[in-house]
Amino acid sequence: MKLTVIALKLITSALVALLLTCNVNAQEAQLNGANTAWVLSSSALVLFMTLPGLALFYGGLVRSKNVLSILMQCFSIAAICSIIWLVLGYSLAFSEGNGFIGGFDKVLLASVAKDDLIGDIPEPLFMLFQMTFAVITPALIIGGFAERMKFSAVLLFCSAWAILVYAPITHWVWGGGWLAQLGLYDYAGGTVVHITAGVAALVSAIMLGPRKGFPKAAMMPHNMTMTVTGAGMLWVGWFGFNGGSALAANGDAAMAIIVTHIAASMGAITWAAIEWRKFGKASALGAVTGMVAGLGTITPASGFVGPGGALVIGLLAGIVCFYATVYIKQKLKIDDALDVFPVHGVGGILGTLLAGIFSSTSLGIFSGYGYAPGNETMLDQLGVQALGIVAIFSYTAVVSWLLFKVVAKLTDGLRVDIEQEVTGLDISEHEESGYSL
Amino acid sequence: MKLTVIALKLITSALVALLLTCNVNAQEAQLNGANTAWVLSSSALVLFMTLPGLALFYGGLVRSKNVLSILMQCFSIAAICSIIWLVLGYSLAFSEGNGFIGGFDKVLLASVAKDDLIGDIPEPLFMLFQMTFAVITPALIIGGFAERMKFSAVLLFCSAWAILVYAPITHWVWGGGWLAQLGLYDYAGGTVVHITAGVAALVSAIMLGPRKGFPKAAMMPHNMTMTVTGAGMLWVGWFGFNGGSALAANGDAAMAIIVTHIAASMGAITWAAIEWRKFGKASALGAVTGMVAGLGTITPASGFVGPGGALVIGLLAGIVCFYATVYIKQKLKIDDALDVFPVHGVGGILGTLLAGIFSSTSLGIFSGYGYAPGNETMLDQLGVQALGIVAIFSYTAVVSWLLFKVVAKLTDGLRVDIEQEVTGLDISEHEESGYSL
Amino acid sequence: MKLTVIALKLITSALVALLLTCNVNAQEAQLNGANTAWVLSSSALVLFMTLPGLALFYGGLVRSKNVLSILMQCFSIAAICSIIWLVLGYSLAFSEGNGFIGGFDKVLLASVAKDDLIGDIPEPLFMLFQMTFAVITPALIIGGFAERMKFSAVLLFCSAWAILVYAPITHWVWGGGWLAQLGLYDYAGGTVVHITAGVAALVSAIMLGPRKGFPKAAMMPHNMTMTVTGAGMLWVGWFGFNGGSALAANGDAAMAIIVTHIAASMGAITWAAIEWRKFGKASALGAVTGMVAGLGTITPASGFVGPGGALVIGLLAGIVCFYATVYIKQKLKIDDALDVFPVHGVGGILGTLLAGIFSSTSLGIFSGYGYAPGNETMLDQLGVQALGIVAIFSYTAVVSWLLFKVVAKLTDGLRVDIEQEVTGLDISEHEESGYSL
Amino acid sequence: MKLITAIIKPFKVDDVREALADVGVQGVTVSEVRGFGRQKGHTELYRGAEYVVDFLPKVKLEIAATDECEDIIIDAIVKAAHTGKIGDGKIFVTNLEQVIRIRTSEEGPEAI
Amino acid sequence: MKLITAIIKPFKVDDVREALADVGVQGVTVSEVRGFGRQKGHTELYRGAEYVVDFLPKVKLEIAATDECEDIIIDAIVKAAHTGKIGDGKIFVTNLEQVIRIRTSEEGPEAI
Amino acid sequence: MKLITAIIKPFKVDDVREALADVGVQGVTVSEVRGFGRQKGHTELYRGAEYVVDFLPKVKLEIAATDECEDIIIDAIVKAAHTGKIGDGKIFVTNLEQVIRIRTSEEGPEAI
Ligand SMILES: Nc1ncnc2c1ncn2[C@@H]1O[C@H](COP(=O)(O)OP(=O)(O)O)[C@@H](O)[C@H]1O
Ligand SMILES: Nc1ncnc2c1ncn2[C@@H]1O[C@H](COP(=O)(O)OP(=O)(O)O)[C@@H](O)[C@H]1O
Ligand SMILES: Nc1ncnc2c1ncn2[C@@H]1O[C@H](COP(=O)(O)OP(=O)(O)O)[C@@H](O)[C@H]1O
Repeated sequence: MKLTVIALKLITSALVALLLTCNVNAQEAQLNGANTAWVLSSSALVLFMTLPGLALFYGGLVRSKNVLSILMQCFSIAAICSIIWLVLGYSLAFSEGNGFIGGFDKVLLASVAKDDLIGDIPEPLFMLFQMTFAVITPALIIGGFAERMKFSAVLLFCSAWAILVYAPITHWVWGGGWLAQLGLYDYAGGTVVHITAGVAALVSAIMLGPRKGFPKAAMMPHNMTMTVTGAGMLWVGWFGFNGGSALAANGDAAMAIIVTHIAASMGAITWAAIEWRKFGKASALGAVTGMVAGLGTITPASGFVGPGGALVIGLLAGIVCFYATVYIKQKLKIDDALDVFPVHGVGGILGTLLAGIFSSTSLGIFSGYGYAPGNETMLDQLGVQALGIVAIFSYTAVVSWLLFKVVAKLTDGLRVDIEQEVTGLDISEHEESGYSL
Repeated sequence: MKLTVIALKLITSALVALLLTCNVNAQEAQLNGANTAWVLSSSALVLFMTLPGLALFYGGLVRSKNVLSILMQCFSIAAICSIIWLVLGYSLAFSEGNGFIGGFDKVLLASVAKDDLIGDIPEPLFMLFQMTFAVITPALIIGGFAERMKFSAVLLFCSAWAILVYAPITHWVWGGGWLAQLGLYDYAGGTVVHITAGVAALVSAIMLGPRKGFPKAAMMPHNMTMTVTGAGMLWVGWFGFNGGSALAANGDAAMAIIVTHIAASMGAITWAAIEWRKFGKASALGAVTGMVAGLGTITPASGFVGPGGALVIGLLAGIVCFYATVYIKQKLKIDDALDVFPVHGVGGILGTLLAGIFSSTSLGIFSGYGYAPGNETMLDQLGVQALGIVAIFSYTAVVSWLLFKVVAKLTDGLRVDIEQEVTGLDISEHEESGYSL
Repeated sequence: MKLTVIALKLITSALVALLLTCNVNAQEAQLNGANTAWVLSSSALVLFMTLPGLALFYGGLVRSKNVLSILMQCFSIAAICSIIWLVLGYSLAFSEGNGFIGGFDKVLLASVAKDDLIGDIPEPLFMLFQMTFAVITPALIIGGFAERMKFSAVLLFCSAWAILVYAPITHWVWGGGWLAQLGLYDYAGGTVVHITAGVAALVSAIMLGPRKGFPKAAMMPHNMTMTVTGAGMLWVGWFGFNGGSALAANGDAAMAIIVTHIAASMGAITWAAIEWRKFGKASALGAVTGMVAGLGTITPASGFVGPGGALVIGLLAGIVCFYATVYIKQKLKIDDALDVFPVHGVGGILGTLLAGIFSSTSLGIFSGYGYAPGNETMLDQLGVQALGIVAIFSYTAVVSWLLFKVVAKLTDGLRVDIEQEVTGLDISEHEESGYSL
Repeated sequence: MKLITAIIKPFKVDDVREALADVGVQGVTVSEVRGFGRQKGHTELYRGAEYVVDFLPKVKLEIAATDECEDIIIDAIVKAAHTGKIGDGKIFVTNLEQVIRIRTSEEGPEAI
Repeated sequence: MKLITAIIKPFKVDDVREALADVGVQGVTVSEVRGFGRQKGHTELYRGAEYVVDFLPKVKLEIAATDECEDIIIDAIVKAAHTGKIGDGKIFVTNLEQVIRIRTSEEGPEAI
Repeated sequence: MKLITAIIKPFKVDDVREALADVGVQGVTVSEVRGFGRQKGHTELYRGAEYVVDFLPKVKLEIAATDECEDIIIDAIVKAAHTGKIGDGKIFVTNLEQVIRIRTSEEGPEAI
């Protein structure tokens, strides 16, 4: 009996020790270091998409005399929107609030400790990862008004837009807002990033009017090697954009990257193939444009679809964005200078819809991983997707339009004068030159 | 007694809880998130090597009028070979089959679920990581036939090659095929990547004949800053190439990167030093070429050798690849335009052999981490290495030769006509120009 | 009773099994794979800062005829200092020794096994991560003597400097040396990297004298797009530089990156804003210079301060480094060609001091995470910071000066002759040209 | 025959080319040059300092013409290139002794 | 003395330089120009549209020569630069009043 | 009037421009050219081989001048561009029949 008791005591104390250990393990397990490691890397990858990725992609497309204006705008927007995100944007997007907008709790990360978690990663990391999205979205817009807008107007518009358009819509979709509650599927920013940026660019192009010479003069890229370099960086960085949106280092992240990669590939091939059929040659610009179209289009769908779906999504991205570009530039004669709307806007819309289709689990080899909870049929999911698109398109268009009106007042017109435009923004707005080789 | 029983019951139920917990842990532990995080990052790094790394490295070396053709070929191959990998290549390389070729089980990842594991990482991730290798290998070949091959022929050749050369050889070496069974040491692709690409490039150079003007005219790089930029990206990306091949975030990965880095450094120093002695000056092109030679050479050895071995491997890479380049271009007058064979092919052969030497654990400060199971002496290991080299060299040479023959029929000759060559492939094959500064 | 005994036995053996399991877990837990994954990625990011990041940032700033000399110097230093680090530097910095210098135990990693740990990551990984710092620091110096120093002198100086300046100072601060013991706060290299490099550059500029034409001729950047590209890479890579210095994938790393990012943003905005006020325009060069100033300045503080502190640090970095640049170049007429001292040196000093202030936990929204153990008041901490700055500044200045004297003897003068300088170092030192577009 | 060389502002190139086409000029050879003259260059910023870049990008047009066409061409250029601001550029006329078309070996006015 | 200016197709530059060397020409000054003429430019693709780029890259050679050499040089150029296709280019000859070699201050034919 | 064309070494451009300003020249047009002549080109390394690059970067200055100024200008250029080493370059003088200032339509010497 004594033995039993002693044995019991021993066992019990061992157990307690074990339980303690496991307890500690359990507590530690709340921070998932692996997921943290991957999202840290992803944050670097997404920043890389803007700097220098997007800057180079866009910079190569303009004429030599405006290349620095593009780089400078990307850089400045990155800097300013990061500060805005810290001071206001993150809180409006991701703190408790109502269905339309968050509150002020997280202004300057005031209520966030270094080790607070969101899910199983540190909240500062989540804020950082999201910051890189808040930076690239306004930077995408500049393609619409490239080569003619005043630098002061660019900064004012993008700053205000980050607060009044980007932050609320992020709240709607990712911050627990009304679209999130309806089960809108937007894995990594088809609506939040690409539709908003595309629509703002379109509005800007209409409001500013075309560049001098458009559409008669051919305004060819001044440095395609720069554009292709940027495109490569975008492709690589997108691994972090879509893969990092899993917020975990697991099969979800891997599959999100695979479908991203496949859609990019199909988009590139499709665009180049259309060119080949239509003009007898396939261009590098065509391939990289198709690639970006594929990437933009898969973005909202990337966590919900499988590789079969990605093949179709990339194919459709190439076709639809190609013809959208031709339609807007050649037919409507809208000088969305770097085709932001037809590539990102249209791609974002298309991808958001296709996410509603290819998330279906009953499409055989084209199946995805299921609809959002609450949506039972494809029609349910598609309905939510369509609603999200319409709401975000309209809200962005109206607020962007208003913002341009206000900024135009403040800066005495949005455009530089004709002599400055002809001289180029590098000299006239920044007093420097891109090259002196 | 009652107490004892109650105690026992308590303890037992506590134990069951604990066991359950540990069980869950054990099951979770099957997915190693940390390794997953590292291989995710590595996949981005390896893609980065091709886009834009290799594209820029090669692009800077050709003449200005052909720069986009290089970038476009890299991009298109990346896109097409990714699709091929998903549709066929991965299955042929990595599904069950015989010693020579895999089967069709994994076509389109049909039989692979998102959370299936290979080792302790998700299988989709493994497929993704390998996809980035399947992309860069055919892209390396284009240096051999640069500045003169039809774009249609490039695409046909590389697509077929990815299926008929790359996939089977990957199966032989990494997919459990006959060379794997013999214990061939190829950590990250000395045979699978560098020998295959180098040999194919050599075959292409012989079959296409030299560029107009070779060897009399000096065909200097049009943009060395681009080449050096690409070289830097290759160096960084190679951390993922060799380090990621550990498929784990541990000391193996770290040591693989150290030896990679050291071999790159020694290769660069050695090549530049030879130039300094021979010509009185050391060039940036020399340094980066030596660096790539060092990287290619350490690749097969990177998981098996220590830092001492890496010093020697890098040194030999610099010397051997330097003289191989001179020999092939100046003596044999073979216009392997960007020296793919002397750098990658010869480097791959050299490194595969040296892996058999410096994996020895009895070389003092030059020791590595031991031979493959089954190989007991250095001779054993070297024998397997030599056999692997010969087999892969021959197979690649023969199949590449046949493929060029077939493609030449399909595209009515492999080369563009002389006027197109003189005009440059950018205009004649892609209707665009690299620069208009 | 028997039952009890059997039960006890069963339980006990179960327990033993459990304990073994947990034990194994515990041992395995010593290697933290997640932290390892993040530091592996960080190592790639930091190498990326040098190659091609810094190389491009600096390369774009010089005149076209010297661009390859910059790229070549960065590359060669990367290669040579990596070898030095393996052979000697790491051991001198991080093996046991006295307060001033380490020993020779870790020469060639002799006493380090692949799986040895430092903290919870593999020691080879720690050595690798530190190697990337040992590479970028001497590479930063070249901006001081750009466009006029002999390549042989560059190599000799930087090699010796890596051993005689960088390794010991690293030991003082991070290797358990006397400054570490005093509790100097230098999270990621404000003193070790930026002050040492800045001071060496200043010494070099004074000793070599100005470039021909300075200060009358405007020596404008030949390729601002290259500089901005490099700047973007530096920004991204700095995530690994400061974030990786946490040596862990957790909230510390995330917060270090946030403050880094915020300081970079504020630095860029501030510099551009000063230009705008002073000259009526803001330049891209101004923005990226301010960004680098912000990054250099936050570096020593990045693990100790919060986002509020980072805002102030970035702001001060922009202001102080701007006026330091003007003062040194325009007033003192010292031709520190690429302004290494006013940006990195001054930034490093400023940041090291500010780390002593904003690490305070009692500054409200500007609070940080506390002083070093042993330092109780802000004055305590500031005292140590000032002492560290003075010691490192003086030691670096004296040894660098001596080294230049010795090297000048060995290479028969530090400068190329005037005709070579006028022709440009690319042709005269490396026999190649940057561009032939 | 005459060789008419015009140095003009870059952004006027398209207008001048059109004007030349309108008066029947079929061939022009164009090159990028840097001009120094009465017109002041722009300023450029460089890290806390402002520099005046004194050269200006200009475009040089060279047109071989028959003697009869000289005046018409000069007129066309002056009109199209004129902004009235300093730096509009110059036209130089030199005598052209011979013109040969390489393709056909034609000589003189037919070769223009 | 004469100043012979030839506008030729870029890929013919090496051939022409050799031909000139063969007839004893020791110096040439070369520059890149853009040519507009009867030859049509190539098309370039830009996102769904095709543009005709109407200028063509050409190379301009300038050769100072003695009067006696004029014909030999013109012949050499015509032969070497000729492809028979439109766009082969032109040769312009102007009178050269004076030539000075900066190094020696030599003047006239010896300075060439 | 005369058109004075000087081909000089690139690193002498600033000196020559100053010298011209000193003698009252108000306008110059400058372009980059490649020179072939007696001066040998530099060597370039390319992966185990050394090539001679036979062209040399040179700068071409064009100055329209009145007949009176011709000699002063030539003198100024020769002095400023002279190094005494082979490759210093040449000065060519041709007759200029007419100069027009586009801004004002002034003609002849006033237009210079
Ligand atoms: N004497 C000259 N010789 C050669 N080129 C000249 C001369 N004067 C002016 N130029 C060219 O004409 C351009 C315009 O001249 P500038 O004096 O600035 O104004 P404007 O044409 O109104 O007189 C200059 O940039 C230069 O290229
Ligand atoms: N009248 C002209 N003045 C100056 N350059 C001309 C003239 N006509 C032609 N050129 C130059 O000669 C080149 C060839 O002329 P083009 O009319 O295309 O063919 P071809 O040489 O066969 O007559 C043009 O691209 C242009 O550079
Ligand atoms: N006959 C010529 N015609 C046109 N340009 C010439 C001629 N001879 C020389 N040049 C130009 O002058 C430059 C210098 O000539 P070169 O023979 O090298 O030396 P030098 O000026 O000392 O005689 C050459 O690079 C070339 O640009």
